[in-house]
Amino acid sequence: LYFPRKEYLENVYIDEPAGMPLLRIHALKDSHEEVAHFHLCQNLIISRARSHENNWFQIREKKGLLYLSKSLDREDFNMLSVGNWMPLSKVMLYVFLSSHPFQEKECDSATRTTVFLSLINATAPACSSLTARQLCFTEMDLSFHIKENKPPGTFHQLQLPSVHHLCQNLSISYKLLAAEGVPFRYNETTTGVQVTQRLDREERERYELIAKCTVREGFREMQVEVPFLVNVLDEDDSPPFLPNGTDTADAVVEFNRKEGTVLSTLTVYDADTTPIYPLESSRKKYTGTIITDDPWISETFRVEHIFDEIHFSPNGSQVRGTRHEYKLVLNKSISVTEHRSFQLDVLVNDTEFHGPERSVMLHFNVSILPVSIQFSNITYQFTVNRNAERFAQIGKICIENCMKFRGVNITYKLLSPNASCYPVSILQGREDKYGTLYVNDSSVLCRPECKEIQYTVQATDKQSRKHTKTLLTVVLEGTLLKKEEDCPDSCAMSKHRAECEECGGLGVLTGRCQWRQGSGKGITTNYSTCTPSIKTCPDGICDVVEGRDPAVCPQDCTSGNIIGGHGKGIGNLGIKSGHGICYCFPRQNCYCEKDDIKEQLCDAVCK
Amino acid sequence: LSRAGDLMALPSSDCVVAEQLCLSDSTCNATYRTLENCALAKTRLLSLDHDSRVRCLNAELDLGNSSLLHCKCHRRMKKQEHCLRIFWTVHSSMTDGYFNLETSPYENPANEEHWKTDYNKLAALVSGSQLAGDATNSCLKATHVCNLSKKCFRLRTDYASICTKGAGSEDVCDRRKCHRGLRNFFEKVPEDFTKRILFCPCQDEFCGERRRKTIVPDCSFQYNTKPNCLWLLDSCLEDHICKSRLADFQQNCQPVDMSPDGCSLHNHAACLQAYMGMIGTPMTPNYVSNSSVEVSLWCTCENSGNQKEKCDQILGMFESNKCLENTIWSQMHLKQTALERQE
Amino acid sequence: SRGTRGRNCHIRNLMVKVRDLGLGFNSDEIVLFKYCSGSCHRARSNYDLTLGSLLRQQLIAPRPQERVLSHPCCRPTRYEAVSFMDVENTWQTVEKLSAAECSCIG
Amino acid sequence: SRGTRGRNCHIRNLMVKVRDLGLGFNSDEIVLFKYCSGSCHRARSNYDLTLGSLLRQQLIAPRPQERVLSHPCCRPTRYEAVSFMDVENTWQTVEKLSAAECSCIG
Repeated sequence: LYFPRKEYLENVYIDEPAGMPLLRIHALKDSHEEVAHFHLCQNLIISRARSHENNWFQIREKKGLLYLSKSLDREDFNMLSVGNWMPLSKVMLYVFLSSHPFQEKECDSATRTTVFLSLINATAPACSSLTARQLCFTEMDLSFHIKENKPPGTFHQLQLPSVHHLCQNLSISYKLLAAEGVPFRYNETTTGVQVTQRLDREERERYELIAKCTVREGFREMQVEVPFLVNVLDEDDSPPFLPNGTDTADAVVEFNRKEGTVLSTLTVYDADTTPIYPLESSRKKYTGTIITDDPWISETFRVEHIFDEIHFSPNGSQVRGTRHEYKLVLNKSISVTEHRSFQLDVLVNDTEFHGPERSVMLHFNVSILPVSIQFSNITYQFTVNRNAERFAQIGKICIENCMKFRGVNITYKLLSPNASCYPVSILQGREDKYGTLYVNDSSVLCRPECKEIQYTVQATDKQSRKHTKTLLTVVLEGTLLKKEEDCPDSCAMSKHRAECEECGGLGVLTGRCQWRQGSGKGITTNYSTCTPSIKTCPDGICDVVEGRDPAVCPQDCTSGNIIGGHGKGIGNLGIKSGHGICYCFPRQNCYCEKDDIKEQLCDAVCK
Repeated sequence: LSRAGDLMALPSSDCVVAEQLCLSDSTCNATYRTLENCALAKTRLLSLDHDSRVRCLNAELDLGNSSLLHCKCHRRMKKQEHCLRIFWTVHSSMTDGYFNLETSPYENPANEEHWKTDYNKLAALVSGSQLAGDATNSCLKATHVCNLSKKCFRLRTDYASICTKGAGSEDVCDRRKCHRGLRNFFEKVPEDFTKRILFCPCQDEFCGERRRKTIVPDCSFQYNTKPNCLWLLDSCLEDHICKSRLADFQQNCQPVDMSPDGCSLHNHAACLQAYMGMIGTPMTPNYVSNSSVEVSLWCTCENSGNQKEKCDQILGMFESNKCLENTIWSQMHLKQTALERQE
Repeated sequence: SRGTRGRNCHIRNLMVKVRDLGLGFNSDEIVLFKYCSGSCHRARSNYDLTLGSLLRQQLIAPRPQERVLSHPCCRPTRYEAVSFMDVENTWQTVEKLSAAECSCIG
Repeated sequence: SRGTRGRNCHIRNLMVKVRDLGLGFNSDEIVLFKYCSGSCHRARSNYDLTLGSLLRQQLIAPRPQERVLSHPCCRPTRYEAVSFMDVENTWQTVEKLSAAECSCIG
């Protein structure tokens, strides 16, 4: 048994006679043989201020008719509305439902609906003074919910019991306006509205009818119409099905071998709705399990399930359903040497559906290709200017297809050459797929005997220990420039083009810093600044070489204060945008300000 | 019928005072302790067995009409959260699980003292100065006036700097601190300033965007995906302040079809205050775009299953609430009639 | 005589357009900028008296860009951030922009 | 080009006759007087940039004796006393006469 509404509203005036009918409440059946018993359990709840024993209202156990058992006088009204400064006092009653006569302790567990009674501090108005709307309907919106697949039954009475009781001289008649073939019928004599057949939500989940009321008093006739809505409650009565019959998909693993990679996705539909809230309960409703007894497969793969609402329109009306997506995901990174193919089955089960075919089997054709760890056949050669300073970035090295790899950890190493010249080293950032060659010892660059240096580069896959080698030649060129006096050790400290291009600094390639002339007004990413190499700094990335020393490229790496109009970079690192010229004092502040600042050399305060 | 007799039925005072009075009386003290356990059990979603349910109900009856039952809280009182906890302790068990809370724990706005503010003086200062620039943008003008009031300026900067920290880079802002900053702003700054900043009438989308961005929605309002409104409601009801603001909003912005202004209480000031009270809670509302005055919550009723009606009700409190809509329109002095607004 | 020394170190307010702050932000908002101004004559120590005397006797003659101060300076001892919306209606916050308190320090 | 900014705030020494200290002591001794000098350009904050900009735009035009500083000041952060015997062979000690440490403050 269940109520077709969560709450009812009704007005109660003072001095209405005991026995006065107030409200007719209906119950609908879950199964034919059930018989409804209505009961009022707890006290009267007075608009949350406090509760009070219920001396005034009772309900007919079989008919569900709420009536006044004792007239409400002015004193009762005042007592019930103490501490509630609202103009009218609202009291609440719980009506409980059971399929057998009631025992008191059942009040907690039984199904219930709430009745809001507005106590009005005046006697009932004369029928002639009421509008058609007040005579025909209360403030309550006529909206009901009916479970699908349940037996038919009456769920509402249009006629207001109190009006019918008091205004016998008026003729009040109702009609239910609805499209053809709608499963509802209005009974003229009882003014009851009945659902005439079992509903199927998957066919239609919402009915919008109109309740029309005609009031006749002598020659006068008044009409009023209000919407009459029925929502159909869903029950898990539909099995999962495949949208276009596809239950198989390929899942290829080649370069992307990283844990968490989504290899392939298959979709399952369900005509039923799936509530997302509370989350946990909806997750458990639909399961997706890998069917295998190979431990390697269950360790290496997992299935992730998400769902969202879609709409079906079986016969023109829109009905909510659910699209379930099952993703085959790598549960751990796969070694480069792994190489096999097999079919992986996933059993999707609608746990709450009790009919046949409650589950569907999905098939993923998995093929794991091996990948080779090798340098493409070229040997590497880089030229380095003898005036380059420490942390100058020379170039990048990586194996074939390196940029495509995910979840494969290749480390690069320079094997020390036999000669004594050893200016270059290699570094690799945590997320980098390549090695970065940089000048590590600039003093070697000045020694004339060091001209051309041969290195061996080794790349090793951490997981499989497989490795490969190639040759690297570093050629030193260029004539040595004179070292300028009192130059700062960081290019970023220079504020003007002149002082910038006169000096060197950590990370310079040719012995001199480079001036990047900005453009644009206000705060812009293209701010002016002095840099060891415009190509790598500032580029919004604090790369592994720049990260080694704050003086190399503070524009990309500073996490300190930036004074003046600016915008910080990703992770609050570096200067993404700046106003005018940005310059930095490594390990201290950075500044972004307009160039037209002729420092007051000695303003009035000196003296 | 109140068993403990009329326990010091004082005029409605604030709940903190009422609690102290009750605790100093042995009977009331015992009753209050029972209610505290009932409230605690409820927050832990423990289902009460029949006897404890009866014990809780009787405890409420035993309170009779002691000042605890009619006590209220003030929006700008010092121990607001403590006061609200007491209120919900006393009113917890009656309508559990029912989200139409109706009775607001907050003092009726009419009896709240209204600040003497220097708004007009500062507004004149702004209008008089040629610094103010574009006078047609009323949101900008309201901001100028705020920026000239020490308190408004400082508390606005406080919430804005908290809510924008982490913006632009991928780390996410601290929503809880941002919400506290916003609540601080709307509670401590006189309404003369906050009402005009939040409900400024706009002629164009540029002004509308400033209005929409006032509460730094990226941090205080939006998530990357829209949660279900039922989840939003639950996270509100678990938090005393949000639950109280929601009760206040439901009471003061209660829509009624048959009343001319669409409101049951016809108190636009109280409705505005209640709406602003929602800002900085898990159910923070905001303008939906820069070209309309419609407001909404950041949630959806998709995937609500059989609870779609209840979910629509939650969203409907903000999206299709005639009382709230009329209140906002009237604050913006846009005297168009409702008809004009339909076009 | 009185007043030639000028008022003691104190905080002053100025209504300023954000554009005029000179930080490159493009915003129509105006903000209250507070700065410190005034003399710190009363806070001088023996060091200051001596330094003042040596400067007057030109026993110390600082080069143009060399700053030598013979008195504490009137500076902010607490700062305030300022937040505003720029012309793209993006919130911006500038840390330590305005003085919150002034006094003679150093 | 380089170095026009002048050296950062640092401590400087000067051998000085006690008489030239200007404090009225009559002594033949000479003492080491240390003082602070140099630029605090690197320690400026948003407040200083803004104040500098407003001063340049003359939106703030301080009266002659009104001191407005748009950068921190290079001042002692620790002092030293100096003792000596005057011409009557009486020991004299002057507190906080010489700088012991300098930095940009305020």
